[in-house]
Amino acid sequence: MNPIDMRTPLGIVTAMLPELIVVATSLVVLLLNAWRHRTAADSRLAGQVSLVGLVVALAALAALWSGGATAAGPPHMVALDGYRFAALGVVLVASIGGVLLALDYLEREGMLAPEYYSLLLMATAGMMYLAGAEDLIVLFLGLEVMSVPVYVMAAFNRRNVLSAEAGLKYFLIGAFASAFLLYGIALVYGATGSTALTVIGSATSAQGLPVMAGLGLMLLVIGLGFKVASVPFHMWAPDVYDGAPTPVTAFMATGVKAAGFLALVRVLMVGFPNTIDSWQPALGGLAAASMIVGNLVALTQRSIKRMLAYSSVAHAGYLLAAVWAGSRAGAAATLMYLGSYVLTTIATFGILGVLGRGGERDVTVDSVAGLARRRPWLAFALAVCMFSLLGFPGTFGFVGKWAILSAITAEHHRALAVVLVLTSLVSAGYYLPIVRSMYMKDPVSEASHAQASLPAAARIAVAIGVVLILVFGVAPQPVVTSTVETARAFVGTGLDRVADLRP
Amino acid sequence: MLLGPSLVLSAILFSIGVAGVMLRRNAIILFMCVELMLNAVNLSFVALSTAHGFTGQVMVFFVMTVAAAEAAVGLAIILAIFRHTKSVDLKTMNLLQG
Amino acid sequence: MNELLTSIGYNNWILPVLLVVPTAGALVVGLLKAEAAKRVALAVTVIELVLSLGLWVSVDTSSGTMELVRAYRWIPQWGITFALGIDGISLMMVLLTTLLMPLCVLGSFNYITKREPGYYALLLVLTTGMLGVFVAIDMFLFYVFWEVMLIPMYFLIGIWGGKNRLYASLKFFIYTMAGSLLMLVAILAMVRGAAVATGTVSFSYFHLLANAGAPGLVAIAPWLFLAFFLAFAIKVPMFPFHTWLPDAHVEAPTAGSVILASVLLKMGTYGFLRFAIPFFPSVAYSELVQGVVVSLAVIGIVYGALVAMVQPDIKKLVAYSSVSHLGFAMLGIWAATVQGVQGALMVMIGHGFSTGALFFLIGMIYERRHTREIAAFGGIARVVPIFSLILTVVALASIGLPGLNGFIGEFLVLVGSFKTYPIATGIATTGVIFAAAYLLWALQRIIFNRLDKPENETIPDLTVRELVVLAPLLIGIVWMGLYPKPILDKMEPAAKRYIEMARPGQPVEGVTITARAEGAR
Amino acid sequence: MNPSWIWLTIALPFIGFLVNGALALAKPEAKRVVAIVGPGVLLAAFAVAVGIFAGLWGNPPDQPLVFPLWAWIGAGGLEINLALQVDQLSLVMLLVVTGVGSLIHIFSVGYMVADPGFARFFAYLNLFMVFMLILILGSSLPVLFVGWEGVGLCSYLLIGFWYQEKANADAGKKAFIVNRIGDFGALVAMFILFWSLGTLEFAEIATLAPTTLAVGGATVTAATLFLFLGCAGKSAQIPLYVWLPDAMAGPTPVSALIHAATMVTAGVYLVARTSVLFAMAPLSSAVVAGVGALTAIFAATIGLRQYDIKKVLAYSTVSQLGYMFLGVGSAAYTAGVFHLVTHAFFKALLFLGSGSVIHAMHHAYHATHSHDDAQDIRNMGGLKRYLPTTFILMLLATLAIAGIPPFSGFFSKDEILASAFGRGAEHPIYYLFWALGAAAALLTAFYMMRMMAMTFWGENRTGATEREHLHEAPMVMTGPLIVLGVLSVIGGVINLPAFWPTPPHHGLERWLEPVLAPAARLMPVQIPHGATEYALIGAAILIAVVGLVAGYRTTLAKPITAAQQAPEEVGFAKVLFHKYYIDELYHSLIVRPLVGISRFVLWRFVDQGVIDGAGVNGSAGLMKSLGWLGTRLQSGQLGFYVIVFLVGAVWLLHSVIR
Amino acid sequence: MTEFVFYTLAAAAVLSALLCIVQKNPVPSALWLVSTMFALAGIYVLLNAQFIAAMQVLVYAGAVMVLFLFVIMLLNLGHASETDRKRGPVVLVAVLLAAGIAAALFAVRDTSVASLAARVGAPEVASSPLAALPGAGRVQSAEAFTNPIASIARPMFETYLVPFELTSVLLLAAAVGAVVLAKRKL
Repeated sequence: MNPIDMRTPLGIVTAMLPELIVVATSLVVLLLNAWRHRTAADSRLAGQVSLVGLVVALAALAALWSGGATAAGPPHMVALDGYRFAALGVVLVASIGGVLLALDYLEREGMLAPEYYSLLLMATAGMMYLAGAEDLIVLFLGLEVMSVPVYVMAAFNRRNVLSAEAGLKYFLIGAFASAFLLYGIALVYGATGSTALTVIGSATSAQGLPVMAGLGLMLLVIGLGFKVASVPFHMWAPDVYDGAPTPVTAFMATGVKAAGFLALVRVLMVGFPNTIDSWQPALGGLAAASMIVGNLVALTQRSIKRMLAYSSVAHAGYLLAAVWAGSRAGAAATLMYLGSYVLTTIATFGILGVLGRGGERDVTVDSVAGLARRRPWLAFALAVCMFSLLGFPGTFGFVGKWAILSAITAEHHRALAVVLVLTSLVSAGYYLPIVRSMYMKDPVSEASHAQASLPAAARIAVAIGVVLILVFGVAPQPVVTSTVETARAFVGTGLDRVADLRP
Repeated sequence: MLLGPSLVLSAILFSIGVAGVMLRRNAIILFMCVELMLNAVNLSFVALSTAHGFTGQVMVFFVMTVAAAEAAVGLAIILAIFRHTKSVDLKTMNLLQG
Repeated sequence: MNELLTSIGYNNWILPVLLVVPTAGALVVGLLKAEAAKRVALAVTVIELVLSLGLWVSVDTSSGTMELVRAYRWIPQWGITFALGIDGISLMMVLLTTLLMPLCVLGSFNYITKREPGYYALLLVLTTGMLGVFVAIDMFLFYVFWEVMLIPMYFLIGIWGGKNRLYASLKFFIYTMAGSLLMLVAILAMVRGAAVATGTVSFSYFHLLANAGAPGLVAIAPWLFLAFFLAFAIKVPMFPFHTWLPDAHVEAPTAGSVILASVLLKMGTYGFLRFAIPFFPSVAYSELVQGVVVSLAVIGIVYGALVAMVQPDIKKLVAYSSVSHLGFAMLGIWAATVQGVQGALMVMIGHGFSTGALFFLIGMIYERRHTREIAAFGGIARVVPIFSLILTVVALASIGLPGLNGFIGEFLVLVGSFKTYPIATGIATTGVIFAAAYLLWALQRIIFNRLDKPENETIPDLTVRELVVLAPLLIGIVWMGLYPKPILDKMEPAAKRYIEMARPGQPVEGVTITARAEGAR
Repeated sequence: MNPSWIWLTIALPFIGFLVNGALALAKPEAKRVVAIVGPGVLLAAFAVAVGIFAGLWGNPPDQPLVFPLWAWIGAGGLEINLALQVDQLSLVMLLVVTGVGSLIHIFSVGYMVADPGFARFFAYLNLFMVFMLILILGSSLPVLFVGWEGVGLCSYLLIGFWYQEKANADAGKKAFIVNRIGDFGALVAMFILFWSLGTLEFAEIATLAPTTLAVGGATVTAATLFLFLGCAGKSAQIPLYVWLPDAMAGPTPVSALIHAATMVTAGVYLVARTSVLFAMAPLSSAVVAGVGALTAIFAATIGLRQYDIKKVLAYSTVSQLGYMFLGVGSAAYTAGVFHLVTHAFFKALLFLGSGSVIHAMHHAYHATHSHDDAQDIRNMGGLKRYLPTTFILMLLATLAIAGIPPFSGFFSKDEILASAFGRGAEHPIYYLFWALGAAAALLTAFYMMRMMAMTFWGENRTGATEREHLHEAPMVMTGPLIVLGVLSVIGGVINLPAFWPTPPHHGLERWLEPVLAPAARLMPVQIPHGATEYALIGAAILIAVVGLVAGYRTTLAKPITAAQQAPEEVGFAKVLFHKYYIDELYHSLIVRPLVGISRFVLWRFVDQGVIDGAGVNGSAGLMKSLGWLGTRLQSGQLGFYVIVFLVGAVWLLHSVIR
Repeated sequence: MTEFVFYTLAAAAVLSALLCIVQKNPVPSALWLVSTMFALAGIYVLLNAQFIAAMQVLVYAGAVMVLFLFVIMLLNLGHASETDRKRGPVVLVAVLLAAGIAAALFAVRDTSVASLAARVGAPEVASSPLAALPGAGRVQSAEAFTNPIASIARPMFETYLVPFELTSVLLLAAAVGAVVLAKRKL
């Protein structure tokens, strides 16, 4: 594939083909809504169309990526590199998962509004722009295009006050955080004279970090830190994850978080590559705090959904630690961990969705007792997910965690690695009881889990997720290769802390 | 020459907005405080564009769009919750906790 | 024999095959019905045993280095290979494992009455994990096996365990993981340090061994050692990291206890021998660490024995006795004399046999009486003479009666350590007294005294199947007591090599007749 | 016979053990086979021993003959072969052990025939012989240690033979554990020797030690003291003697074989075996002699007030073992071994005799279903009428143990006392040891006679109906008694002193000379000569006679009441009756605190409380509490969330300003 | 003169903002916010952003705030709520934190056009190939001062075309979302 000149319309269209496909699909679904919006079949159709759109987008992405699309000249507005493609891949996978989980869920819970898929697709588009943004303006707009539909989706279950409360909380504090992000953009723009990340990077590399840029950077970190639910900007997450419909929670925990992290990596690596000392302490602190708070509080939760919410805070901590490393290895680890995290989380929420007929909030550690006796495969899948989230060898989660740990230990600040492993240990204290409950306890009653059976779509999502978790856990070469290669091309050589291997 | 003072004013207004978000419980007023914060940031953009050209002003334009979009969705959400609780008081919105 | 093995290329495929066979078997077993699962699992473990026996002849351990080294491509970007190798020490550990597994399967036939396919499948997976730990020479691979092993054990305890199994399994899991996670960080830091020094990122054991003294690593060596130490000390378990053991032992099903005691604990000492000490000899043999480790080992010996003495539950008693026995192994390892190290290895193997047999016996009596309270028995020698005889022999082996296996290890350890740590060895030697105290007391309360409980009067004696389970262990116990030389000879080069790594510059040959000042007169 | 056949002496009893053991498990009622195999293998072993002895009689080797069986342990410089050593000392022991052992095996056939565990008994007994022979023949300390521990094991099994009685099982366990305390010493001694000499072979020790180690140096002193701790455990010396009296819980032949004739003398044997080392360590030798003398007198005093016939003999054994240590501690190794041999004869006889008595008493009580104690001498009296053979033989043994010439005990005991006195010239403390020994001799004569008098003389107190059932034991039991009786009388012939009118003089001494010469060069035996010698002999005889007469007179002076009506002991007698309360003392000072500390301090407090409670569960609890705190902060109030958000924001922003 | 106007407007903005956040009743609160916006519009004019000033008045004060008021009225919230404002220590914490934010942001108070221009115009940046990027250089043509609308429109439809199109998605999403949530019956 020839280098793409991003200043020509064709170039832009080519470069943004996946995004445009997703947007177009959302419009198709919207049109579909115009005359079909009443029955379950309509909703299902909308979902299926969305799925097709996302898969097509994925195909387009694959074409771009395998063609090795590069920008002729500096990239414009959105990046055109492997890292963006990888990011889009993660986001699209998360979205496909979100659709698959929603297909039956909406029907079951009577949320028969095909607009859901439309919103989901628009949010996906937003995520794609956010994750691939090469310019802070695109970043901000991508963030908003992502957030606004997700606010709505969180409140989507109109019959449920909790859903509404979740939506409101998320919206208010989200808008609040957006203001911080925006302020950050303003200050960075002020300090460097540009909103293009490459220019910012070149400016900060040349002149260091004036206080204005420093403040701007921190405000950006705050804004993105909010999106990825990092402590102390995480307080909304448990409530919102808890209250939102489960497929939305899955979508938030995977897509939103992934997009946030990918944007964060890009901002830091491209925009502030040579002033790593200015942001490492902050990220380190956020990472440690997230790991500690997330894991400790998760320990006390009985509701699995809420526990997963806190655990997602903890995972944000792990990911922040990878970003903290500020190296190629760190960037690769972020991708890899996001991959494992997205797969695992989708599968987990998929299972949770079927366990929680009549309210996922009520699915507790005790209520899954004896699942292994009644639904062995479901229990196996959930167990695999738990071990993957725990980061246990043999699962993709371990490979991701390993990548993070090796990225951190390559730096000289190994305390963060110790915090990571110790908090991982704490996490065993809440992941394992679920496995324990499923396998080592007897079902509460004869009728337990009678309803727990995965509908076709969710089954696909869960099955693919679990299989990939195991396959990549044992044979992670493809993922390692692609992430390492991607990160190598992405991160400037001057920054790379693995290759230069200074003592 | 007004750049510095404008930035200071922006910071002040932003902080007032922040304080408002912390102090108020009425969801609508809280949202208005967020709007105030966005306005404060806009001031920064405009002020900085005196140094860097029109990019800042373009940004303000986008922010206004975003604010409008957020307002639409936000007020819709407030409407939605009002249907359930007949209130926009955040103090009562603590069903989700723990 | 060797020619035959060579002709089929045995050395080329045996190690990976040993790892693959059980897991493949597990996949099959997991899908079968209960009865078939038992048989297939037994067949798989027997095949595994037969396959592994060839190692005895085909592995030339005389050089003391790793043999049969094969590295398969795995994750090249991270410098990770699927590298396997074996030396005299790991050879013994592998054989111990493969020998025990068929016995564990056979010994579980009656004990396990629910969800059998899963049980046997997990046992097989566990086999892979354990063997993997002993033959992995890539630190990543080692770590993976080290951790993976936890899962089957976790389920074995948690599903088929006793009353308090949930607590015990979680405790076992988290305790072990606590140590190993820190080790993980240490491994990564080492890889990084070695990479800085050489420009090569590799998790190869040899690479790390060669570069453990890299400038970047020397400064943090104490911390790295501490991390390794914790991981292994918990597994051993050394006082005061031992409290998971009594719980896990007591709650685990028989085979679980056997495997825990016979193989899993050995991984800790193996880790010290293979990794912790050779990587950081100067830390391991600093005054402070020597003092601490030797003290802990000696405390473990005496403390384990004393606490074992007052246990009301037989399994707990044996669990604490393991703390005591493994204390000997630690002492011997740190002594770094040929006798001490060889003794430690013999303790490891011997303990595997005698404690394994003890747990089998306890399991057998538990199947009959459904209690492990010592107080529930008494005088049963009259009812179950064969059981009592075997129990006595095994207990005596555990006590360290000369002529049985326990003595060889303890004696060598103590002889070997006496030179390095005379006072500590002196105290450790009192362990022989306490061992007699707790085991004989227990023996008396179980098989001797008056047969005053009516429910004990009708216990059937051991069946043929149970005798088949015990026979190999008994033969081993006696054989190793009377003729341990072949085993010692197989291990000696590796032991010497270990000493060279642990105490560079010190003459390996332990005996130097010290014509002391007084003798010169 | 070629000495290389020596392994046969071990293999034969081992075959017996296998056969009898198999029968015990499979077919315990096949007593006839057992009765043949059990003693048969021993007699065969004895025959082999005699054959080897005869083969070497003419040309005794000046170096020990070592026959390696197989390489046992090899680690670094520590190469231990499982090898058997034939030399003069081990041959003497071999003959005594297989000889006396055979007799006792034969006796046991009669004594145990009614017991359901007959086959098991012989299996144990054979196994004991295996280990005892390994102990004797082992060419190195570790091999000796195999036997050393093995005999302990068999002792344990045989003491607790009737394991259904808790007291018996307790006694067995006690024996094993106390022995283990001694073994601790033996082990440490081995470690010291290995690291100072580089070998544990007896032959090499004997040659290397004098050149490598300093005489009286710390190494050799420490090694020998630890070694002696082992000996004290096995041979029931202060402070580890407590197990031996309890060991009488086993069947009487066991008491005779293990706890009188063979195993308990292993300590003496070991000192003689390592005589070079002891000779190099005067302090250790003095300790050995001192402990021996103290034990002799101490046990003798307890023996004064015991009523259980076997307990009297047990304390007598402890006391006599003390003599032997007094001997070897005085460098009179020959004398020690000599007393070992003669003691084996007469003490085996005494025990077997007592077995015969108990057998008869037991029969009588059994016939009338009486529950009186068949071993209490207060229940006996006048038995010479019913058990004449036994009476005569036991009387001979009593005279022997009392030291009446020309019975065997006179010679051996006299030689020990003379050597102790002789060493007094060099180290005056030995005079004290001698005095203690002499006093013990007096007491020995006294309590032995007291026992005899209460058993055989005076009125019979067994009971009117029971009396009818008292009768002499069968030939299979009395036969061995007679043989032992002859040996007790003439046993002294093997080492007659110079003053004795007829040769052969110093037979044993000359026979053992090659083995003991290295020690003798370092620390020669000091025997007083001339007037002193005769005065000592006179005194010894006088003491014995006085003791015997006093024992007879005072015992029969007033009527004895049967055990059931017997009054409480008072005063010092009570203290003696309760063995100085030593067992109680050990129990309350060592056993109970140890168990208590283990249970309450170590297990409950340290293990469950501190490590598990505070450490493991405590940190888990702490985590949960912290998590709970986090849960409380998650109040659901958006305002608070914003505040937390801002705390973070303020922190981050201010972090870049400075 | 300019400065006087600026500071007057600034004072008005701050005062209005403060009143906005302390008003009990949402309606006056909203009106004070509108007042702030007007003051800011004035400042925009002073800062040569006349077009933005106009948009501020039209879009913000005119549309967005009206929407607010409309909802307030619709929900009949036009009265003071007892529990609306927090008291006591919370106020103190809130004020302190807001002051903390402000204090941090004040660090940029000494910024001037000259200092920024000096920094951004540093040779390394100028000579960098990236300087050729759209948005990199300062679009400071003569046209900028003569035709402010064009000078905004040009970058918006050239350089920032992608974000501009993105806003359309945003607005569409907001519309769909608002409909989904607010419609009484789907």
